[in-house]
Amino acid sequence: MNDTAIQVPQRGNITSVPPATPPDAPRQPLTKKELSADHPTWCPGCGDFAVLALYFKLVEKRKLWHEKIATVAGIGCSSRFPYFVQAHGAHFIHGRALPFASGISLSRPDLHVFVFGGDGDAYSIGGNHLTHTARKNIKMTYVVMDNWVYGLTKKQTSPTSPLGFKSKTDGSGAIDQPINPMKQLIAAGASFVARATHTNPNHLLQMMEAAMDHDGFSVIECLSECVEFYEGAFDASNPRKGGKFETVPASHDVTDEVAAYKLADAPFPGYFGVFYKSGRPTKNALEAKINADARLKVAGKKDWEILQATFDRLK
Amino acid sequence: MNDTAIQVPQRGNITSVPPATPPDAPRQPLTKKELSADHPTWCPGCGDFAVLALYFKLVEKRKLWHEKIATVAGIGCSSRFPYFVQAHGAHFIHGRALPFASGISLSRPDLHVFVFGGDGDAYSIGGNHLTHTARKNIKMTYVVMDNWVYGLTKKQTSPTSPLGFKSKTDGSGAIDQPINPMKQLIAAGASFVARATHTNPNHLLQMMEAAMDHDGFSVIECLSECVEFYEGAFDASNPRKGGKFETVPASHDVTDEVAAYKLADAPFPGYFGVFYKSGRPTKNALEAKINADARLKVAGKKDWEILQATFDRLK
Amino acid sequence: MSESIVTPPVNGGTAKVSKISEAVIRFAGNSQDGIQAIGGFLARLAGRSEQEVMTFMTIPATISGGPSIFQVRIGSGEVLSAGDEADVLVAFYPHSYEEHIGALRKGGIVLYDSDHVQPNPEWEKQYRHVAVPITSRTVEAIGGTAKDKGKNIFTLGLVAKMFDLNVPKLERLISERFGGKDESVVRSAMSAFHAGYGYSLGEVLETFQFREPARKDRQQVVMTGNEALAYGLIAAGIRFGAAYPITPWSEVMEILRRELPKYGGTFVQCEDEIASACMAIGAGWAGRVAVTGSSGPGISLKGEAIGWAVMAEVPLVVCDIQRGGPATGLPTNVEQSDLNIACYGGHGDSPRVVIAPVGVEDCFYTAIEAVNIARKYSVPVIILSDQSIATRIEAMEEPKLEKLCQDLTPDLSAVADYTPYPLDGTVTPRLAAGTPILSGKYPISTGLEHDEGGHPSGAPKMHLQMTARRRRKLQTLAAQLPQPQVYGPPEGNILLLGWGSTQGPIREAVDRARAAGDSVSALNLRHLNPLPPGLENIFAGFNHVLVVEANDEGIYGYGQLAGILRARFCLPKIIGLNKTDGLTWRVGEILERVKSDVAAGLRRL
Amino acid sequence: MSESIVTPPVNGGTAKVSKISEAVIRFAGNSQDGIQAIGGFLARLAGRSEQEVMTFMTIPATISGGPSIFQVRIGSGEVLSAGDEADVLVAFYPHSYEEHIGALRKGGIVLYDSDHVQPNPEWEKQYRHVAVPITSRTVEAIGGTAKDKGKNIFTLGLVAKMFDLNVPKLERLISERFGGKDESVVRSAMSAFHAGYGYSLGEVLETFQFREPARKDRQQVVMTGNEALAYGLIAAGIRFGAAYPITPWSEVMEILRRELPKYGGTFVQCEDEIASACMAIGAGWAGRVAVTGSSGPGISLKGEAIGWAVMAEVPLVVCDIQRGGPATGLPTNVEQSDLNIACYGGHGDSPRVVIAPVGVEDCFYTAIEAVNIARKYSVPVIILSDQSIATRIEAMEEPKLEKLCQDLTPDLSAVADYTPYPLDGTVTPRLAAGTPILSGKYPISTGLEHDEGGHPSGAPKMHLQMTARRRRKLQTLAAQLPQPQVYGPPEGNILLLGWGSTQGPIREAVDRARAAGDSVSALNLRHLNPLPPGLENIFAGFNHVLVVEANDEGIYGYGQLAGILRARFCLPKIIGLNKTDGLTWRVGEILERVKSDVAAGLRRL
Ligand SMILES: Cc1ncc(C[n+]2csc(CCOP(=O)(O)OP(=O)(O)O)c2C)c(N)n1
Ligand SMILES: Cc1ncc(C[n+]2csc(CCOP(=O)(O)OP(=O)(O)O)c2C)c(N)n1
Ligand code: SF4
Ligand code: SF4
Ligand SMILES: [Mg+2]
Ligand SMILES: [Mg+2]
Repeated sequence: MNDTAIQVPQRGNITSVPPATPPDAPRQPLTKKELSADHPTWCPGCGDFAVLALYFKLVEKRKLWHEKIATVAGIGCSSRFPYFVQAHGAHFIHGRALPFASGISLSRPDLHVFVFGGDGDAYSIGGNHLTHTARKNIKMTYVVMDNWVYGLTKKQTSPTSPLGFKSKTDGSGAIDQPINPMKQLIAAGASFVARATHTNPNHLLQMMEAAMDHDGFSVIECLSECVEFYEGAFDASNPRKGGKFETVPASHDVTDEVAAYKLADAPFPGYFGVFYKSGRPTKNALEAKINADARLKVAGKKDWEILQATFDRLK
Repeated sequence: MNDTAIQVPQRGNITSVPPATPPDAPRQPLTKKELSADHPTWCPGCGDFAVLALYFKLVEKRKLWHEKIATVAGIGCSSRFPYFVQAHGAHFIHGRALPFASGISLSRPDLHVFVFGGDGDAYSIGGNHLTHTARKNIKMTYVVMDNWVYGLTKKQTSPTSPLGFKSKTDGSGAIDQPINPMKQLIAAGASFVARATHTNPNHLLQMMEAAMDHDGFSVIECLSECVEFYEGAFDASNPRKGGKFETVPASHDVTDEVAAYKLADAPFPGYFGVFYKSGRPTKNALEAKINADARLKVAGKKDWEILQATFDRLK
Repeated sequence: MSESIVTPPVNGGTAKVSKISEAVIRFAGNSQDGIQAIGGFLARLAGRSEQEVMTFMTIPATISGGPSIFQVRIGSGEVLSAGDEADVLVAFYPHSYEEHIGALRKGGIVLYDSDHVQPNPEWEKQYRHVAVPITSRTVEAIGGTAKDKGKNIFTLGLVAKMFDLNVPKLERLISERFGGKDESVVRSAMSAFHAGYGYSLGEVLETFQFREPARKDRQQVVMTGNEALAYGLIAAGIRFGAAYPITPWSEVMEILRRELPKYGGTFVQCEDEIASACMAIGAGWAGRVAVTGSSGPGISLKGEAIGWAVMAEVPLVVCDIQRGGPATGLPTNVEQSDLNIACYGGHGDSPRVVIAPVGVEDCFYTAIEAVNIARKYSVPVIILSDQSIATRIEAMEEPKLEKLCQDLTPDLSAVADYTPYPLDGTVTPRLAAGTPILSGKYPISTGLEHDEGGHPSGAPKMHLQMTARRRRKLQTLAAQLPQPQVYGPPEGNILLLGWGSTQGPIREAVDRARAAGDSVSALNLRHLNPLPPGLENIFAGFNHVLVVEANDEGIYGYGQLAGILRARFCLPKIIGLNKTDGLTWRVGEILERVKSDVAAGLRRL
Repeated sequence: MSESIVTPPVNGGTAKVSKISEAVIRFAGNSQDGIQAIGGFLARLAGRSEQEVMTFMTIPATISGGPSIFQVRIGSGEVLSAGDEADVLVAFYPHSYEEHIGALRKGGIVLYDSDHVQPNPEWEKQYRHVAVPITSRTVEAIGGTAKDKGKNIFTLGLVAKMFDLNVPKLERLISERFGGKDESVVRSAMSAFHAGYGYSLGEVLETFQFREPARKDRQQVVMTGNEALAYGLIAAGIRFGAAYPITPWSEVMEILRRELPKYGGTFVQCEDEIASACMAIGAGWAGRVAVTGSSGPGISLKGEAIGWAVMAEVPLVVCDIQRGGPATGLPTNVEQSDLNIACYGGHGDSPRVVIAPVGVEDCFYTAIEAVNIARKYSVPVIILSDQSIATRIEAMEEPKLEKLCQDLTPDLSAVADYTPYPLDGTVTPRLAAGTPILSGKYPISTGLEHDEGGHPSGAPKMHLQMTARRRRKLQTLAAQLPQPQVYGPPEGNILLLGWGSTQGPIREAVDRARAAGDSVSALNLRHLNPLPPGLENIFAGFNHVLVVEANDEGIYGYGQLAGILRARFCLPKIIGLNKTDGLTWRVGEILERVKSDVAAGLRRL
């Protein structure tokens, strides 16, 4: 055992992660160049480029630092995102980006956690994690790049493919009623739910900022066209293609869950903007509270002393 | 290969399963005795007994035969259900009863498929299957016996445990916002969603009949008390314990999804009865239509001739 | 082609005709160029000409295209692998030229698009260079916009001329392929083809003619391994399946989803791999043995459900189209590293059957065999195919479908009584749900340990007996499996042992080694769990058993099948020959490795 | 007790005192009777008396209670197992009497509740019967309603008297246990205890007194394997974990959920096992090596995520508290059948570390070792405990916590540059997220095959090298593992080889066999993947290596560890000794099986 016993300096505990490097000189906002990593492998014209560009803008505008953000994704075209960003990143497994990100969020309160992924990743294989991350209200920002199709695996029906969509797994058109992501998210208890599209970058950036500022689990369902396998899917939402981009009515009360659900019931292209927002406490905060209470009782004790007290009761 | 090549008689195909035994003499409805199998291993007083008794009643009343029903469950106290029923049954794995049952439903249109299980099975590990079975509207009846706790594993927090519930995994009280099963089901697109409780057997039987008669995925969220680990959980819904059993208002339009969602928003004890019902086509019917169209084009051909035609194109 | 060309004609000499028995042609370009299509036409033509054919391709892992190759080997004799070295390289771009010239045999022909590629003077000394302005000629023939899709057909014409291929047959193939579309599409394809065919190579190149192949009694069909697998499942009588997309499995599910409705069957795309395994098991439970499948990550996810099928004794067929690496790994490469998970991937003692097809044709028959074993023994059967078999095109003798096709509609006639898990050693097929049982005692299928009737039992003796029951089913099957046949003499110095897709290159390696006077034979196992009988006797005939696998040598120096065999036979002479570069074993590679290992004294581990 | 009682006194004779060195007492009743609590008190008392102790229990698998037993073995010398045969049986009901009398040694004492049990005249000849109206005396002592919970404490009093146990210490234990509750609870517990203690057995039974144990330098603590594991993880510095409940794993997560907040840590109950593995990996990625765990079905579900941790080289600790069978199996029984899935349960070549603790105390230290290996090698480490270690109570020397406890808070100081996957053979610890990298080049952790920086690469050579890198980490670890020590002489006829929970009974079997003059030694492996060095030399010293495992003999006649060792060493003398009855190996059972196998000539497989 000696061999593997590693000496680690005393440093306190999980809730007291020391700040990285004290900002001695005021740092300049990161530039797009500093933030760009691998050249994106997306098809030219893919909607995902817009989301990436706006993420760079967000980081720049909000003066986030490389080391302070974690960029996480599952598997899919959209999920290749972290490779293109210069920051600690993880390209995880299909559908499980949220629990992975939750592990970061709950163990490292000092980091901004951003998750990116596709509709298959989010609503098909990952659907249940979405529900439970939402109800637990674990702090992070999640952008679902919904292209209504499986891009990476080359055109199978996705859980958001509309009825009649012809794919390799539905040659005569999809017959399974698609998921309504907004309804799912609202019903699951997500505390910030917004809808955006890659063709309206200003609005999308606005949503990303609001999501980041929200203290809780914030989700943006973002339409992001797959030019390779579902060209024109979102034309009806794009004014430049003769479509209509309608924002959430000013009269809408974002804290009214039933009203939000009703908004989500509108047929495509529906509304864009924040549908729902609630200030209920995050799991992060609730766990911190449990910890604070527990540590009050052991105040001043070293970790080994706390354990010693337990062992004394086992004699 | 010869050894394992089994000769099987020509019998047609999946859509033309022949009737089992032609009912030469009119059969008598099955009695409770004929339907009872192993003696239930539930704790005395467990709410699950009521659901079992009413299932027997349903089978008797609606003259279903042993061989025509499939009783399926996952894992949990409630999921032990199939052992207690004299019928083809399966005690599957935790959380996956629905896809298993879907396999039956979609391959054997001649059977009535009933699924029983607990809140952990349905809303925690099995949550995503619930969503997708609902949106696909696969024909079967599902009774969730919700006791707001993990019974079989002896009192851990369940996804429906209310805030503050003290369990072995939440010693100081649950902090994660529970799932609202009715909202989840409605948002997912379940085509029949009802709520019942084990303490009102007449109403529960009524719901079970309506669910069985529904052509689609019908779900009953049924409160079923765990006397061992969550005694009194549902007293507020039980008039005999001073609670209130209020049925869905007569004015409620069961085809109005947003209204149903609003009903589901009522705090406990809430409403009982059918919240939502839609006549949209089942996946069973939609697949049958695809098959009928496909078979029109190969009408009169034997299976091997259809394959031969495909091979001819591969020359 | 290598051995058949006597001397290359001097440059500029008059064109002549050389008779050849086979040729390996590699097309290198980008994935958008449709080079797969050229290969497909050539393979299909070979099939119709009763020639043997095998292809090999790489797909870029990136989304927006990228370098891609397609190699086709056509022969009048037996073609065992897609060929180590190419006789002809067709290079569309500088990168194609630079990266693939190494795959060309010395003295081979490189046919390059002179609109893009600048030949390298150094290489011009080693390879015969033929410049063709492919891009500009295609544009000339069919107009600028279509050039991306037309270059491949132009090239097909070039190749047709070069190898004196049957033009009417090719024309028919082209019009079949584009027939469904706009008529103008067929027309410009034909124009491109004829432009290529008409392009004069006569100045620089002789014409090659394949020798007449031996007449085959049966017609050939040409398809990929994934197609053969899907159609095999249909022939076997599979009428229900469920899965989730993943490369390179997706194609099987896409075919089944498209084809099954014609047979009254259904294939469901599920929310994930777990649901799909469960759905297939549900259908199997209901009386319809069903299929699920996946690759890599999806196989890991199906483990729990497969364990239930083992315990509850419900038939199930699971296809694993292996790809490279753990985790997401190398999605578009080949590897044989799922043998361990296939055999041992369940918690508890969880015996299941594992079979690996050795080639495209075998995919078809393995599917039928797997279905029949699953039904007879009420057990999950895992078919271990791999990316290379899945995607390569081969010609195979047309199966006798009328005889082979099975009808597995469940028999629902009433039975007097039914015991699902008898302890008397009987193998019981599952009784379909819907069957009346006159005793009124119905069985429960369960994942809990149970007694003979399916009721839960924690009795020590019951678990002991039921564990033995589940194991004995595999032992019974093992005793009935055919003894595998050695390729080459049954005794000698070295036995090359392989499984799955390595059969072709291994056999070709044996042929070459024996031609060089070495004592080498081969054995390719199809049944991996349980192992077939007679192996001990076979091994006794050789000094060394080298297990050739496309997987890692492991912590202790041998691969996955080698580990299973070493445990079973405790023979230190069973050693591993492993690699994990994501590519199929080449014949030369096997021979070199054998040579160097033998030289190193075949160190005992 | 067996060997220490010279002659039983004649019935009705005067009470006397016998000195004994150990005793095995079995309590048999229903799960509601609180017999686990009696055992718990006795075990804890033994710990405080510096005695050795080990317990064993069965839990009914049904929900609403059912027959349940608790067996405790207390000794002044070393206690290696919970004891094959009981010296004393306490039987509460007719079924307890009938089903457990067989577990009593001939001439042993059966103490039965004469309010329920009618003694069998046949058995009265073979065993010493002592009737006590347990139920009615308890009711008398504390009133009718509390009887269910009081009978056990009454019985504790009886046993205390019978074995002359330390009453003040027991009283203190009782008041500690019930101290948190209503005062009346403590009071009635004391009444029940004293009623039992005061009940006169003097007429029929002598008093037994344990010999003074050898003085221990350190104090003892008494706990179950699951407790030791949980506290070991805390001592190791684990501050984050995630899991889903399942028997018998749940207890570990319940302890961590309750305890971690005191240390500023968090444990999350997730929606399923997949999410929990992913969450733990996420925390590990972020710089906090984390734990997840499960049993049986849950382990199958974690496979895909574990594979990612292998590929991305992220530390992770996975606890598998093994239970019986595949699928749901036997949730409350013991089996050692997850070794294969632990080593081979991932798709692709997916090397991970597997360690099995040999007992309760070892659970504590294994946890620390596992955490340190996971961190040092950035690899998932699977701890294979089992239901028997998990639930049994043992006394162990108190660990030196001040020295052992680790602080694993991540170091976030800026680094100049960082290469996560260097190809120079270096083992790189993970760099915590949050660490500034001055070069501005940040690493990506990925499940795709990648280059040194974590960027996806499908290059053949890269996959080859990275596969080797992942394998070599395990080879490096293997070289540094301590060589395991043989129990008994290092050479001889038979080596009994085991892993995990079988260490106790195997060592006791060696002691007994050697006492009888047989040449038997033992080896218990803790490190199962990779294997430790030096095994070949050890095996060379023995004629036979019998691998004792609680799992199935498999298709080819050997168990899971035997298979791994046979593959590794190709020694036919390595053979299996297997059983799957859901119970721990008893000492006598091992000896009988060895004897019969040796008699049968230890057939080579
Ligand atoms: C467990 C598992 N199942 C399946 C796959 C194959 N796969 C990769 S991405 C993907 C779906 C991609 O669709 P989406 O999430 O919508 O992302 P997009 O490519 O459209 O951006 C699938 C099925 C996988 N990698 N892992
Ligand atoms: C994959 C898997 N995870 C965990 C378990 C353990 N387990 C069995 S039942 C159960 C939850 C039971 O709760 P619920 O579904 O609400 O049923 P109840 O017992 O309350 O009726 C759990 C966690 C299991 N058997 N399989
Ligand atoms: S396939 Fe579609 S989603 Fe993927 S990169 Fe191309 S356009 Fe984007
Ligand atoms: S533990 Fe609860 S849910 Fe389970 S049988 Fe007992 S009362 Fe019912
Ligand atoms: Mg998508
Ligand atoms: Mg429950």
